[in-house]
Amino acid sequence: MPFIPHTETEIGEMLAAIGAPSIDALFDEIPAALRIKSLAAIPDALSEMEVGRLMQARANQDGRPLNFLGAGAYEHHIPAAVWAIVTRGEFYSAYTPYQAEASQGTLQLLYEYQTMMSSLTGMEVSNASLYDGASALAEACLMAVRAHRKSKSARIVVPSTLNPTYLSVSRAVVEGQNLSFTVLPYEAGKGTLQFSKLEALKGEDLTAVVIQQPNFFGQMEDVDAITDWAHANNALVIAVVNPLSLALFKPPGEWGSKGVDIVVGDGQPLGVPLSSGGPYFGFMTTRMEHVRQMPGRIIGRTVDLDGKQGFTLTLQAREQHIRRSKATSNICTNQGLLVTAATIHMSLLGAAGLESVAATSQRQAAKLVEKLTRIPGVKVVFDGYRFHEAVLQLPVKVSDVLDALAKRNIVGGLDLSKLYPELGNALLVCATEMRTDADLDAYASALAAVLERKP
Amino acid sequence: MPFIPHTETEIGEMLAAIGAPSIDALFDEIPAALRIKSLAAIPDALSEMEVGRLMQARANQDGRPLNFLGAGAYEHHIPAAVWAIVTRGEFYSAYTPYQAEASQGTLQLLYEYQTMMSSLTGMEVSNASLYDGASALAEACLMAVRAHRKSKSARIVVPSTLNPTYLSVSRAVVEGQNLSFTVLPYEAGKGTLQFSKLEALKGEDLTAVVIQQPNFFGQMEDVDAITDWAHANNALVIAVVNPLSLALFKPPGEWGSKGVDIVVGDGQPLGVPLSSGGPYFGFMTTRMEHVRQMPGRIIGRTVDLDGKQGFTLTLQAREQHIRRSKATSNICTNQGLLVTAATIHMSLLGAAGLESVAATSQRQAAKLVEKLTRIPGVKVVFDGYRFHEAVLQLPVKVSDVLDALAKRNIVGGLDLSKLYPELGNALLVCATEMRTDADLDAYASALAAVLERKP
Amino acid sequence: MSITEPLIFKHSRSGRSAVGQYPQGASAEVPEKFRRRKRAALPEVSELQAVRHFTRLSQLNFSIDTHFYPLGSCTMKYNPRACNAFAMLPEFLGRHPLAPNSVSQGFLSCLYELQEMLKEVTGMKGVSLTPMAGAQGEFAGVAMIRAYHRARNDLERTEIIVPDAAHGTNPATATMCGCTVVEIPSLSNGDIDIDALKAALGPKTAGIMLTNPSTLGVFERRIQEVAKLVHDAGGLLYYDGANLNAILGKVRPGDMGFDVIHMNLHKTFSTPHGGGGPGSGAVGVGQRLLPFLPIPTVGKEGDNYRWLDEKDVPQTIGRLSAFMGNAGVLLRAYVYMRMLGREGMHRVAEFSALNANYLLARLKKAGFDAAYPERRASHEFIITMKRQAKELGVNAMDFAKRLLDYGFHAPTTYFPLLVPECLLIEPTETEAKEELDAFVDALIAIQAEAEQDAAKVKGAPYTLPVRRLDDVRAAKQLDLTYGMRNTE
Amino acid sequence: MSITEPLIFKHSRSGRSAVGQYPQGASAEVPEKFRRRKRAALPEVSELQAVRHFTRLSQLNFSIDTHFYPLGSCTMKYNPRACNAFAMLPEFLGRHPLAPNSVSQGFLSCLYELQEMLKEVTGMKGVSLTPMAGAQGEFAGVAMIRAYHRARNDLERTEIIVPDAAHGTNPATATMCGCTVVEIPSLSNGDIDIDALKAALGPKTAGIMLTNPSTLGVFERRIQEVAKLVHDAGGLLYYDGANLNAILGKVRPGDMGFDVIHMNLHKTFSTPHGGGGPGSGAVGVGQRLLPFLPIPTVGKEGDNYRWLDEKDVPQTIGRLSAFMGNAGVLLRAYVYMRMLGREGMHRVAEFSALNANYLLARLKKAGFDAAYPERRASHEFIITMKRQAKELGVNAMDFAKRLLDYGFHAPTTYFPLLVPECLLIEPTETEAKEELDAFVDALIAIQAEAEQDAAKVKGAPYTLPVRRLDDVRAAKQLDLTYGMRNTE
Ligand SMILES: Cc1ncc(COP(=O)(O)O)c(C=O)c1O
Ligand SMILES: Cc1ncc(COP(=O)(O)O)c(C=O)c1O
Repeated sequence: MPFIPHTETEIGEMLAAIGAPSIDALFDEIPAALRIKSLAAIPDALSEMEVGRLMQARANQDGRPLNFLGAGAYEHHIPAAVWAIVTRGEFYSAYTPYQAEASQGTLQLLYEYQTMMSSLTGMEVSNASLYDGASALAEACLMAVRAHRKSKSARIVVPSTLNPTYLSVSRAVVEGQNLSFTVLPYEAGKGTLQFSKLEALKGEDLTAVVIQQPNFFGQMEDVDAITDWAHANNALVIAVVNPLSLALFKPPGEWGSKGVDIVVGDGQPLGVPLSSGGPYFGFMTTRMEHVRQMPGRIIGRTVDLDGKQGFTLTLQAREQHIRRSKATSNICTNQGLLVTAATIHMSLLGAAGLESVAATSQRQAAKLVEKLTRIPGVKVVFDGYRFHEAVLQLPVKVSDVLDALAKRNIVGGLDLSKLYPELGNALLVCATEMRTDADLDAYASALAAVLERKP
Repeated sequence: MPFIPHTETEIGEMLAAIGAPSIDALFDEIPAALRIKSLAAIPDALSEMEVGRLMQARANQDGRPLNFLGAGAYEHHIPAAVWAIVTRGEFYSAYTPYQAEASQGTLQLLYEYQTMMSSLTGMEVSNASLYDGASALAEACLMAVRAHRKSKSARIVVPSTLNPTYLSVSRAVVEGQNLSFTVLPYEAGKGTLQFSKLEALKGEDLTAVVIQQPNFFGQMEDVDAITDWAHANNALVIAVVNPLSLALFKPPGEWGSKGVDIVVGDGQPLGVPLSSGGPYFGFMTTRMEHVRQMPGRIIGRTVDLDGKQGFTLTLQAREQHIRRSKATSNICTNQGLLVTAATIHMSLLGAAGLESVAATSQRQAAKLVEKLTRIPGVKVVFDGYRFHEAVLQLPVKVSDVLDALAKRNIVGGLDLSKLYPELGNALLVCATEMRTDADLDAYASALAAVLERKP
Repeated sequence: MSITEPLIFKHSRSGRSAVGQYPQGASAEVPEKFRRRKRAALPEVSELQAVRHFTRLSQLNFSIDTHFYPLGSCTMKYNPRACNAFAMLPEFLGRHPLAPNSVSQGFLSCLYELQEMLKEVTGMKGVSLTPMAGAQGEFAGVAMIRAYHRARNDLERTEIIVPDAAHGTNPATATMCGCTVVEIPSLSNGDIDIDALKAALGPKTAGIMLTNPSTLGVFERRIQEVAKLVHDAGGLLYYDGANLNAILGKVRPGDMGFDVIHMNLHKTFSTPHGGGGPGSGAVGVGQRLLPFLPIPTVGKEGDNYRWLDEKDVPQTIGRLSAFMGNAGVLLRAYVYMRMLGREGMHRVAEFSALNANYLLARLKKAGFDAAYPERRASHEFIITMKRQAKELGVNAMDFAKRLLDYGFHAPTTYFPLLVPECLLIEPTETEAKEELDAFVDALIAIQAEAEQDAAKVKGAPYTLPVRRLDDVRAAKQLDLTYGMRNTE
Repeated sequence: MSITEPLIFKHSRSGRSAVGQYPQGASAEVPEKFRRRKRAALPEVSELQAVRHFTRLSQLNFSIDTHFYPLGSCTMKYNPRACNAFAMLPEFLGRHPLAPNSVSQGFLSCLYELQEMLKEVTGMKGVSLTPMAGAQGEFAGVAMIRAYHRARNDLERTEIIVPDAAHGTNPATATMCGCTVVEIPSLSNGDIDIDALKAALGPKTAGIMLTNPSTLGVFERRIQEVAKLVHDAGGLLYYDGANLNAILGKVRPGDMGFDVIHMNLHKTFSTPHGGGGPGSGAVGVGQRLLPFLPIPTVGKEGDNYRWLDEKDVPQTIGRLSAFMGNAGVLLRAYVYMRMLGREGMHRVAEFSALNANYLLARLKKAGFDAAYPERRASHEFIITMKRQAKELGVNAMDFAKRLLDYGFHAPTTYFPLLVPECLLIEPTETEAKEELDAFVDALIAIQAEAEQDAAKVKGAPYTLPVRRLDDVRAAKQLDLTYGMRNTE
């Protein structure tokens, strides 16, 4: 029996000890009428060899196309050491560190992670992860409402340059709790928040203003001005950031004159493979004053009976298993293993390494834009400083182009025509340090061919 | 500096402590004229990302053809757990267990391995590995000469059905030591040792007789008769076996009336991937009476100062680091990590699992032979009981066929025409449990097409 | 062996770095206003130092791969290595979540079949795999219940009934969904107090959240009656699938009358828990809630798989993650289910129940107090140390900590809250009898120690990297990042 | 933490098995005469039990990934994880060794380039990668020397000169090649005794085997003179490349006058040692020995790579392995060399020398006795505990064992044989200064312990899975397999 160690003899001995005539008898409290007859739709067991063959066949169907898609998930080099360590049984197969003394490895690592994330974002404290960037934003909105007692509106201002899925997820998650979102448009030609629309909200009760930097188009927002405006207007500021970009860019803790209040984002660029969308991890950092409103687990350093340093889950009174219906969130299981990856990844790259990766990504993306816009009919949509993504305008329907590129084994980017119809045939492209010049050329010539309808 | 942790400050401090003006000064005992000027032929450093891309490109060149080659290296399913554990740093990056107290993991594992190999081969003791099957046979020949004091001839009888490379390697290794090999032909149509040729040696001083079971053609030798004959004629018997096959077949320790004297072989079928030929591992087991003549490391169980059980290298007086020019062999580094894989592999499969793998391999090979011999012009060369390989005769030159099959992404087997010219267009094919019926059909139709000179 | 390891920051030296890991010579011209002024205080270490540090840290953990881990409600069973290996095939790892369907058919087919298999084992009509953990699955479930009532214009239904034995995520979820929580007690035999349930039901009832078997380790025998009562009152039934391991292949939540269920794939379907996550809280629904399933799900048309989104499920409660939940966890669960196959599903409940009931029988015989001595254990059960706490001053936590010294992870302590001094013990089906026997022996030995030398047990653990930690200090003198306090 | 683990056989129960790992229902009809009667006594365990057992066993080891491991002559430096990852790409793992060249160009190109790079760093004219460890490389080298003399019909040359400091494999290899060993002493400054060398040289001299720097940790300064003497006498020079790390990128054996060299790729080129192996003992040769290189090697014609065999190298000493040596180890070395690149090669010797000389300087300052105090350390050096053994009764082994308690692997003990009570210490270039400092602190602390309480040091280790083991009993009461003795 796969994964079942029991021998016939042992089964007999165990039933005897229980005093039950059969294994089936152990289920005699279940009403007989309810008992399953068969699970006809479940296929027969496969051996590991067979399932391996099956999975490889499935994987081969998808292949390994050359990727120019970002839009919230980015392909970066991950040192081989990272996942070699992450998948060690002691990390991989442990539960949440409830028994601190038997979990010092995970706990110390999480404390180190909290330190790194706080420093990277320029904030004071970090939790030990949330599910992903999108749901972390939802949690940040709820947290802002709790933290900003003076604001009664539960009204959150978001720019339309925020990743649209992050807004969808936030709406879905806060649905039951009477928060409202006010979406502000972007400046045509610039692709950044139309500041005048923000100004127009002056005097209204706003709980928080969300800023994504770099924004969904890859453009850089005037984060200082927005942060200061929000604080001047008694709103908290929630920053949504790509943690890798913070190696180059001013951390949210330094935006404006006093820094933002809550920082969230997706930690995926820090050592987590694209892996079809997950598992990634959401991060959240904040000021010390808000720590008790923060959702998710937090690790603290303390001492043991002998005065020796050790690490443990702390501030658990915020959490569902203690506070139940009054908890800051219902989150329990988080994304610990991905945080393990990120912590090792950040340790291996260091600040210098992250900076270099970010700078190279930006350089390759700029080259990509340059190469693609040499093709007749392909234009850059927005001016201004960009990180490693850009919006391009194509002369024809984007989805057709992407399909044609996919046939050439290229994942060409994200079709923006449904999310931002006003942009017409707009395509969001991305390049990271993983895309060589040859890759960029391959894309450019494929795109040129597709646009000329060459076979 | 990749892999170098030194900071500029530290370099300065360290040189100061040494009292050297520069790192270069540390090499001042080397005659100046000898110092390297440049290593022009070494390319610039690549980052891990770059070398990863390079290696993947090289790997892609080779692809993953469907394999029907055996001839001493066999493709079997290896449980995912095996290499996940083998590559744990504690196994992967440890040295030989010289400090027993700090190496109990490796030592206990090796003791377990010795137990398993002894039982599998039906012998009393095992060493902790030699390089590979071929060189293990060479060591076995040398060992036989040492162990068989009464024989003065240093003459080893080998059947021509022994893997020809094993014989080449043995010749190369024993070259300096005046051993001689007498090669006996096989029975035409049967592919097993021509017993009469052995009988003809009666009365001569033979040090040992080598028997490979199953032999290089995949056929089964009459091992009982050969063993008894050898013992009756005062020769030792060295068995060369595929360890997996021993799950089905009588172990060498039970061949004839008293079993063989030394067993060697390649452990590759026990959890080691084909990996282009290595690293594999050679194993050797023997009778207790010969243990002091055995080359290679041996682990023993003992007790510590508190009387607690522990494991340590033992009988080191046989080895080069103690006995120097009088050692049983010069072997030092062996194939420990592969033994680690094999030990985990054998533990996961157990005797029942190995038996099932062997039986399935045999079944698939039989099916393969059946399917291929349905093709006009393709015939089985030898009668008799076979394990999972077979010699086929083709109507045309084998190397041309193999080239054509390779273009169809099939590695079709081994061309025997150079090794055994008398067999004509002979091909050695193999199938294991990894080859599905669909795989066999794919081979059959490819071969049929190739023989019909279809494109 | 190595029993402590300094913080990674202690290994850091300015200028040290694993330079092979990043492109050399790149720099970006960042406009002054966006430029970071001071580098983040990440460690500066060599590759060896990082590898050694984190390898050593890992060794400080207990885990399934190293220890028996009978943590009740957590289903710490063997996480097959094959699941990891096949979920991490380079093609899957390299696939961008928004890649076109044409280069995603392999991945999508796995998800589709996983949906189908989960429907079959739960008796549900539709499944969405997107929730990223149990709690998010609960959220999805309760949000669907609310959406259902709202769609029927039944706007008053905002109360969620929750038994006192429920996991904390249940009430917390209800609150997150904007509901109010009505708690009902359990009877002394572990079943729900039906009278209390009846009293709680009414026109405001949106639904009830149940775990069955409950976290008390017993099966709710009157589940059909409960279902009828709730349905008759206009409410829906939510099944917290954390305990699905207990009944897999034996009885299906759909057949018990539940309208919605979440499954902790990281429990019943054996994806690893990763020291805290990731998990997956896939949800299944009956007919009534089908229109509200969170998106995306995977549909099949002919031989073609594609994402289903708001266009296909216009009444959906929406998206819960930026992409498709914890995709890699889903692949692991898929591989696991394919390896178990039909017969294997049945065996999960059978052998987890056999192990739990055996362990309970042996512990009862050894003199320990079962919380529900008259009941069958499900896949887990509770013993209470109330007597030991009172008579010897040795409480459940002391037993738990001392177990660590004996080489066993502790059971869940002090949950569920209603049983005093409780240990919730879940051996799972993948543990061998001799492991259970050794665990019983350890508890017996600790009992003897407690009787002879209570202080010894109360001082445990002794053999771990640290002795018992000061949680109060941790919460009072917050030290949450290196550098926050002047401590070294 | 887990400090012992029973034998796997203790977890075994008749009928237990990880059935998911093999095909079900297969059986073979084996003729009676070939049939196995009784199954082998392999363990019968579940997958979890196997995983847990071997994971726990692994934790009982010291290793580079967990500990500083200054084992002299063994070059225990960081084994980059990338080397493992890229050598284990599925295409390489799945490649059959005898696959046609047309589906092997990727693999062959790596080996070809590795040959070229090794030629460059050693100053040799040809390289064969086939030897599977240092000792087999030595065998290949001496066999080539013999073949060379024989080819010239110079049949008397059967003596191999070996300094007393040589590694045991050197004389053992000479014997294996049918040569006789002539040992010559070292001077008290660590250099070879040139007079003794002169006396040993003669018409029977086949060659000399040298390690330079020698295993005494010092560079043979008169190497040019030695080379001239040996060559003039008609012998050839063999370079034991175990210590190549000390000179990589600084001086080349070919330029020193050596005719043949083996390289321990598992040392200088950082492939992992795997708890005993595999290694690789690639050999390089100068012009004279080119015709004798062991096969196969890889040749390049145009853009095409192919195996070279006896047809290409008719005078070859032959094959040493069934296929192509330890191919996977070669790929690891290739990756490593590509990551180091040209500059990185130079750094290897520079920083291994810096670390060794720093450690030596600090230990001398702390009062320890260097074996060759006037000499530069190479990448390693010797301290002798002769004084401590005499004065305190605490010997080199006691220091070594006590170091384990301090969390450091011990240096090599009692080798080379000519230095009494020696510790041969090789820190390697990948260790950080603070690690070296901590090691010095530990030795100082142990020295203090030895002075105060010799018995304490002699009783070490205390904190490892076992205390000091009884080697004598191990050799006398042989217990080599479970079941051999009546012990449990
Ligand atoms: C009974 C019960 N319900 C819900 C949950 C929540 O699941 P998760 O931790 O995946 O969010 C758990 C897990 O701890 C549980 O045990
Ligand atoms: C100086 C020296 N020569 C030769 C060898 C033998 O190398 P191997 O162990 O790879 O056979 C070693 C390794 O132990 C060594 O240190």
